[in-house]
Amino acid sequence: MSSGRLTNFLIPLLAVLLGVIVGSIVMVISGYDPIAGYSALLYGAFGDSYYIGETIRQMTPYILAGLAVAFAFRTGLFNIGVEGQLIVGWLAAVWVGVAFELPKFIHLPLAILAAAAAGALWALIPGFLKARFKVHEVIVTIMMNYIALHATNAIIRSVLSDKGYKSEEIHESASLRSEFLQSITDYSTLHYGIIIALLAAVIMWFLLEKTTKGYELRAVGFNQHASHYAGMNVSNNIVLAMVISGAFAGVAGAMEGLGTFANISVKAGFTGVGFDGIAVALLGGNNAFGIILSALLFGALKVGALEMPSSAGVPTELVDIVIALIIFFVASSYLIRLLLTRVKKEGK
Amino acid sequence: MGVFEILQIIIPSAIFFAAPLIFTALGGVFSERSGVVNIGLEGLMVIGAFTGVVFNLTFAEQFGELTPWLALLVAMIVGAVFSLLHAVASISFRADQVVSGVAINFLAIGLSLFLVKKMYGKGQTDQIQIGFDKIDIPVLSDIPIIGPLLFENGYIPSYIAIALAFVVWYVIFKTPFGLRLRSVGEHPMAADTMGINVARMRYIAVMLSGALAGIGGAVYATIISRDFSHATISGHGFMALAAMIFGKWHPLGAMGAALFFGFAQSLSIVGQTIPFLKEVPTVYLLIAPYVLTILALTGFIGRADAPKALGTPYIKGKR
Amino acid sequence: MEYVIEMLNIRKVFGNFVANDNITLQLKKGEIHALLGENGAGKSTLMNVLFGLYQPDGGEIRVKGQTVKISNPNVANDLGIGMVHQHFMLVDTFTVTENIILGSEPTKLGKIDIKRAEQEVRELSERYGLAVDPTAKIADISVGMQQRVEILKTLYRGADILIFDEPTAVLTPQEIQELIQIMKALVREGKSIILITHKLKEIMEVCDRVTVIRRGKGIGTLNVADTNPNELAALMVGREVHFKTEKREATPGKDVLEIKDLVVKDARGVTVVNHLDLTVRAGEIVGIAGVDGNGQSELIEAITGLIKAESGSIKLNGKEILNLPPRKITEAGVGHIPQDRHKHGLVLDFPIGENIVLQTYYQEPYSKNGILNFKNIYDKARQLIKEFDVRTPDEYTKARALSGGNQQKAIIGREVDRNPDLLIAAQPTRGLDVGAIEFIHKRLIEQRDQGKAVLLVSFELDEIMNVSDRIAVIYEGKIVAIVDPKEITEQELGLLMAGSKRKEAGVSS
Amino acid sequence: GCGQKDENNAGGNKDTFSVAMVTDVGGVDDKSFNQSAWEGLQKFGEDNGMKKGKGGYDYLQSQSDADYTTNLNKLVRSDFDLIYGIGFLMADAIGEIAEQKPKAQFAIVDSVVEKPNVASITFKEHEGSFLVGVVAGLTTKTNKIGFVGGMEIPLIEKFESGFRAGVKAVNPKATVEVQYAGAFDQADKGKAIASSMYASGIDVIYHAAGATGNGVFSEAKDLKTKDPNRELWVIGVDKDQAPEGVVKVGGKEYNVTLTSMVKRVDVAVYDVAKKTKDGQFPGGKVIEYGLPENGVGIAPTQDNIKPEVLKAVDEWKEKIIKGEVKVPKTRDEYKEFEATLK
Ligand SMILES: Nc1ncnc2c1ncn2[C@@H]1O[C@H](COP(=O)(O)OP(=O)(O)OP(=O)(O)O)[C@@H](O)[C@H]1O
Ligand SMILES: Nc1ncnc2c1ncn2[C@@H]1O[C@H](COP(=O)(O)OP(=O)(O)OP(=O)(O)O)[C@@H](O)[C@H]1O
Ligand SMILES: [Mg+2]
Ligand SMILES: [Mg+2]
Repeated sequence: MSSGRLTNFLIPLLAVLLGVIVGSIVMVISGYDPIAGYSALLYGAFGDSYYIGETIRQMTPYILAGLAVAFAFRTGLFNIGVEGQLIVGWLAAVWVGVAFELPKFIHLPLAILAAAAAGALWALIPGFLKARFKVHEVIVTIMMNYIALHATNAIIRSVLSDKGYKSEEIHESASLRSEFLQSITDYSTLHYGIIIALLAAVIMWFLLEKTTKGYELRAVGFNQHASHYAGMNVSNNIVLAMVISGAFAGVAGAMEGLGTFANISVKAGFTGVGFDGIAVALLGGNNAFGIILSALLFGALKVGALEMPSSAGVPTELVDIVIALIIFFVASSYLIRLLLTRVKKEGK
Repeated sequence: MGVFEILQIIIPSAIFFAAPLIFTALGGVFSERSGVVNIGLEGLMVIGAFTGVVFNLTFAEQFGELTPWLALLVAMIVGAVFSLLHAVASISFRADQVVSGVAINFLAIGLSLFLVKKMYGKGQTDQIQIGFDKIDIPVLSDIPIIGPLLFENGYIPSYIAIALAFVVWYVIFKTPFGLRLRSVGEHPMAADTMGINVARMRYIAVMLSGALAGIGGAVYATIISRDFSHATISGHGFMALAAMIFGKWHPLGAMGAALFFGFAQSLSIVGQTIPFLKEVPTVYLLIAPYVLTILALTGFIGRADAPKALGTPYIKGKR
Repeated sequence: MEYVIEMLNIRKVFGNFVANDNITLQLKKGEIHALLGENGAGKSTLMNVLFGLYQPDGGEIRVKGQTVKISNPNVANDLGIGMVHQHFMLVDTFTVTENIILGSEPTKLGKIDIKRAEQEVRELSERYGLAVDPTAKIADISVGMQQRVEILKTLYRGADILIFDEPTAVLTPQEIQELIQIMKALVREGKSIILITHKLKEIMEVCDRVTVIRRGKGIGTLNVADTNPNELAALMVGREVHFKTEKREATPGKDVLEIKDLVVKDARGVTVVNHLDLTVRAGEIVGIAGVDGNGQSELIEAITGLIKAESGSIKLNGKEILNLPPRKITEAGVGHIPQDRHKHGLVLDFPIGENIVLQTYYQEPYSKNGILNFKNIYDKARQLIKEFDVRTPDEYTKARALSGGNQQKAIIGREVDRNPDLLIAAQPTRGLDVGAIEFIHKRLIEQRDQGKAVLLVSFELDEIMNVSDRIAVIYEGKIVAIVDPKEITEQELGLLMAGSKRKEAGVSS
Repeated sequence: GCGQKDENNAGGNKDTFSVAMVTDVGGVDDKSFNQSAWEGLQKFGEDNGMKKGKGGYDYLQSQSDADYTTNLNKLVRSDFDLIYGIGFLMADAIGEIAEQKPKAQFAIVDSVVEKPNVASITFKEHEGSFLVGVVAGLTTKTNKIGFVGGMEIPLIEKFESGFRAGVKAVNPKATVEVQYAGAFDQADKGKAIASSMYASGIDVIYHAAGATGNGVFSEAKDLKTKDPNRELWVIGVDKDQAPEGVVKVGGKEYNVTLTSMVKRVDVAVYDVAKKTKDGQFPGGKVIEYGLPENGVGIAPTQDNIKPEVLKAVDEWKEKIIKGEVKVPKTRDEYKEFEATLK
């Protein structure tokens, strides 16, 4: 049992290590200095308080997107629609942030709830179609991403602005930003969203592992027939699982809308956060605590990467390669397990 | 504008939109029929587009008019080789196939942009000079009504894509290879007991998907974008995946779905010039293809029956 | 002595687990050789080694005197070895012919010559008396026909050594008789057969010799003529086994389950339960006897609310439960041991503990205010594991890792523990060894003795005859006869199940 | 001279002047304003003997919207004396950081940020577009002209309105079909729009759509290859896009690029950098680069334009510079402009 736990912990670690090693091989082959490259990366992610602030800021939506993907995974669904749900969540949060003027203790929660509701609504559609018509959620969520993108752009242009490309800035009372956090991180864009993200991780863990509803959701995810036999309402649970997943994604959007950007602008393409969320969830083993760690890693990689071109001449894309490799190695955990057992045997 | 004129505008562009999707979706059919989910089609298209453009830029001088064809060939090979990663991970190392596919997507875009920066010192390539030509197919284009709609102003790769769908259909449903491929996707252990090498079949299928998605990407880059950058392939692989599911894992269905996407896409663009559609706010036209797809899935075909063993690694002796 | 197959001192290890420990099995030409052993004794493993699916870690295999290395099923095929697997190896979406030719397809110009293949299948099926429809889809044909397809697969490849791994577990009595005839015919044609079965009666009926294994070790080989079921059972289990479970006379009480005029349609809209009436009283076991496909499954699913009935009435303790949601029915006091334990009975990826509270997780003491109480859940699991002899490392082990018999015990423990007024047991012993069967039968009778109503559905006539207090014969969706097991022979029962008009003798209502 | 001391430099007491820019996701080779800006900065660096990198001239590319502030901040922290944000998308980020770092000096291209330490650089795209509109109006044979926009935003509306005004001014019979692709990076959409436009008889298309415009070129070249005698044209944008239009048919070389509306971001970037270096940082000001400043105009490659058309262009250019013609920059202004023609 405990050696199994150890293995479960070692696998992502080794995967990261292998990813980093192969990444340096790529750098050496293409004539870059891997030590300079990774030093720049590390400096750019943790070098001083400013960078740490940026890393945590980047990590915030990653946690929530990761939770969204993981929640669906754990309940037998594959939510590729996190990206779209995030975008509508962002829109809803900004909308509420712009449209009302309320005391902060009402306005901010309201804006976040609006984002959660929007994300949930966006996920409700694929959930409902799957439960009611057995339509494949993967393809519906892919389609919903595009619909979210275009519809949001249209709303920004026609409702949130006068044919402009961005909304107004949200009112201070809906903002997650904090002068205090900015001051201790030398004006990074760090905001209070990280607290919400951590809270969400706790909620996900508690909901899934400790409650009867979570039990039902997991049961339906594993075996719909047995769940039906046991008296659970399979359709409702599928919809609910999707809705909760979407709500996490929507809140991820609120982090951008109320924290990082304080507005929303017309998007030419996807933010990528939703897709990165898949990687975050996987590396985190679809487990709330693991997701926090893997979000930290990916946040650091993304933010740190920006330092690589100027300091070491290495293209930022190297980080995408490293991330891809890490996912590969995590996925191929069978390989790592084999290696580990071999090492263990030889150790004996 | 009369209906005929409108169709004459919409249909050819529907077909050229559809062609890369058809190639890629057919690749997806091979892979998924063998039981391996391939969400990495997007990344494989990226690799195909990258290879196609780089080859074209590098060898246009030497090969002249032949260049784009050779570029497709090379993209096909590179796509197949690249897909080996997915094969190794998901077949030999029992990786979660969705995860491995996601990794393919990340790796493809990361690696190709990295290489572009390395090779050209900038984030996108130059424009290729030699592409495919628009042609009117002799004889067929002279058929009244249908001729001008379907056989004028087309690109040869588009017609190849459509013909290929029939070839793939034949291979999958009429040949021993196809029967074995499908058996491996439905019930790998049964196939194993019949002496079929499950892993080998799946490797072949995944590499075929890499090859076809490679062609799909290269066709897209050669005909449409003519260069390669981060935005060249943006979601086309996912659309191809959707087309394959929409088409119920059937080659002809996948082709039909891809053509439908092409048509919807083309309508959403050309629609802005069609008198009665002109009044409709653009956003409705932009989201139309996606909404239509969802409606179609819900309404006409309901549940799509995936190959039974789809997504599960085959481990000998496990039940 | 001429052996066509000799497996000498075969050893097969999975990880640290020795599944086959120096087992020897020798098959004579033209014999039917039984391989007998408890669940998990290593029978399938041994046969998979012979068929090339597993590589042995030790020992030697000789085919017709030649030492061979069977590295994959193709080699086995070439050596004339064919196997009918315990779990059917058929592709549902393919036709009969496609399944048979898979892997060695006749072609014409690279295209499968399907016409010729169908013709060949037809000829083969006529020659051996294995009736199949070559163009039918597997999904659409009966289990019996699927089995014939499995046999044809081996014959198509020219096998003369056939391995049958528990072929009768899924067959109706009629189909079993047909299969026995087929095996006899095959042997007459010069084929040799290894038969795995838990049913000692079948061994006595068709086999020439029997090899017994226990916990991976060979116990010995006997001539069937020189032994008897009791001896075989004792050899296999390592202790005495009682076939006929001891039970007192039933003392039935009030009506617990009353079904009136029930009509149920299946997914295709065909009426499969047709104005059925049935009553089960407290303190009795009513066995439903019938050939598979006569509406048993739908009857049970309608009672338990898994499918909707068209019309009629189902009362439990006088209260109408027709078409209530499954949870309401469960709460009303119905326990259900489902026919398909993997599909309905368990969430295979949940630990045993969580499976134990599948229907009760939302009630106290397993949860309070929507929060699960894991201590109580796992305490209960530990208790049931002990009480029902579920062999598992611990209560945190995933259900998937248990053998079928132990999975079944866990389900029975769960259902019995909920203390339902009506316990429905559908095929509760399918595929289990005699030891496990004995255990389960005891438990059912115990429930009866505690005053519970028990409804048993089984295709095993033995089981129906042994366990039931009354037998209801179902035919084409109707109960056509209610008989007393003490007053009817298996033959008579078989006739009733086949739809013949109920006869004078031994029939009571 | 190089390495000269400059006491007026507000960036600090360093002895060298350094300047850097942040691109949007397009990167410094987007064949558009990012590239142009970088060319301007490089030229400035070379002219002043600066080195690429910290303490000299440099750029950072953003991979997503979230990177703008991070990248800008990175440059501030590296003590660059002047920091450009290239593109209107960067406006918010600049505004924010300018407030946080009142000592740093910024310049924003294509947008206006009202902060004392930000210089705003805008262009009169409508004026340049007017000139290519004149070219289109006088070149079309079918009297049908197309405009393909990237996204429907005020900036692109300037291109559209100026272009339509130019066409109308010289050819009242010509109609301009306007279509927006919804994105700056979707070549397939560009190609489809071009395909439908050319099929409907349009023979000149002006695109203001970034990489989406690649699709327009691709379609034009394919049609040209199929029928070299067909007269169809593309008008490029931002840079001289003549190289994009080259097509070889049967050994003969054609070019479908009629001309391009160039937007001299390089000129502006150079100019503001120079001013700043000389201690005249135009903080808080909006500098508009129009025809007189050579900030916008018609591309140097003019082989495909008939001489008489070129003459007309020159005349209109004069009129605009003199202020005789006021070029509309919104659709409403265009309507007024149209009314004055009648
Ligand atoms: N691939 C496998 N890996 C690990 N354990 C396995 C595997 N396959 C089977 N087992 C083990 O086999 C045991 C049961 O196997 P067995 O085939 O004897 O079950 P069974 O009683 O025949 O069940 P059923 O009747 O449902 O087939 C279990 O302990 C299970 O853990
Ligand atoms: N693939 C496997 N990996 C690990 N252990 C296995 C595997 N297959 C079988 N076993 C082990 O080998 C033992 C023998 O399994 P086998 O299936 O041969 O039993 P069996 O005699 O056929 O049982 P049954 O009568 O239930 O079919 C099982 O108890 C199981 O523990
Ligand atoms: Mg077995
Ligand atoms: Mg078994």
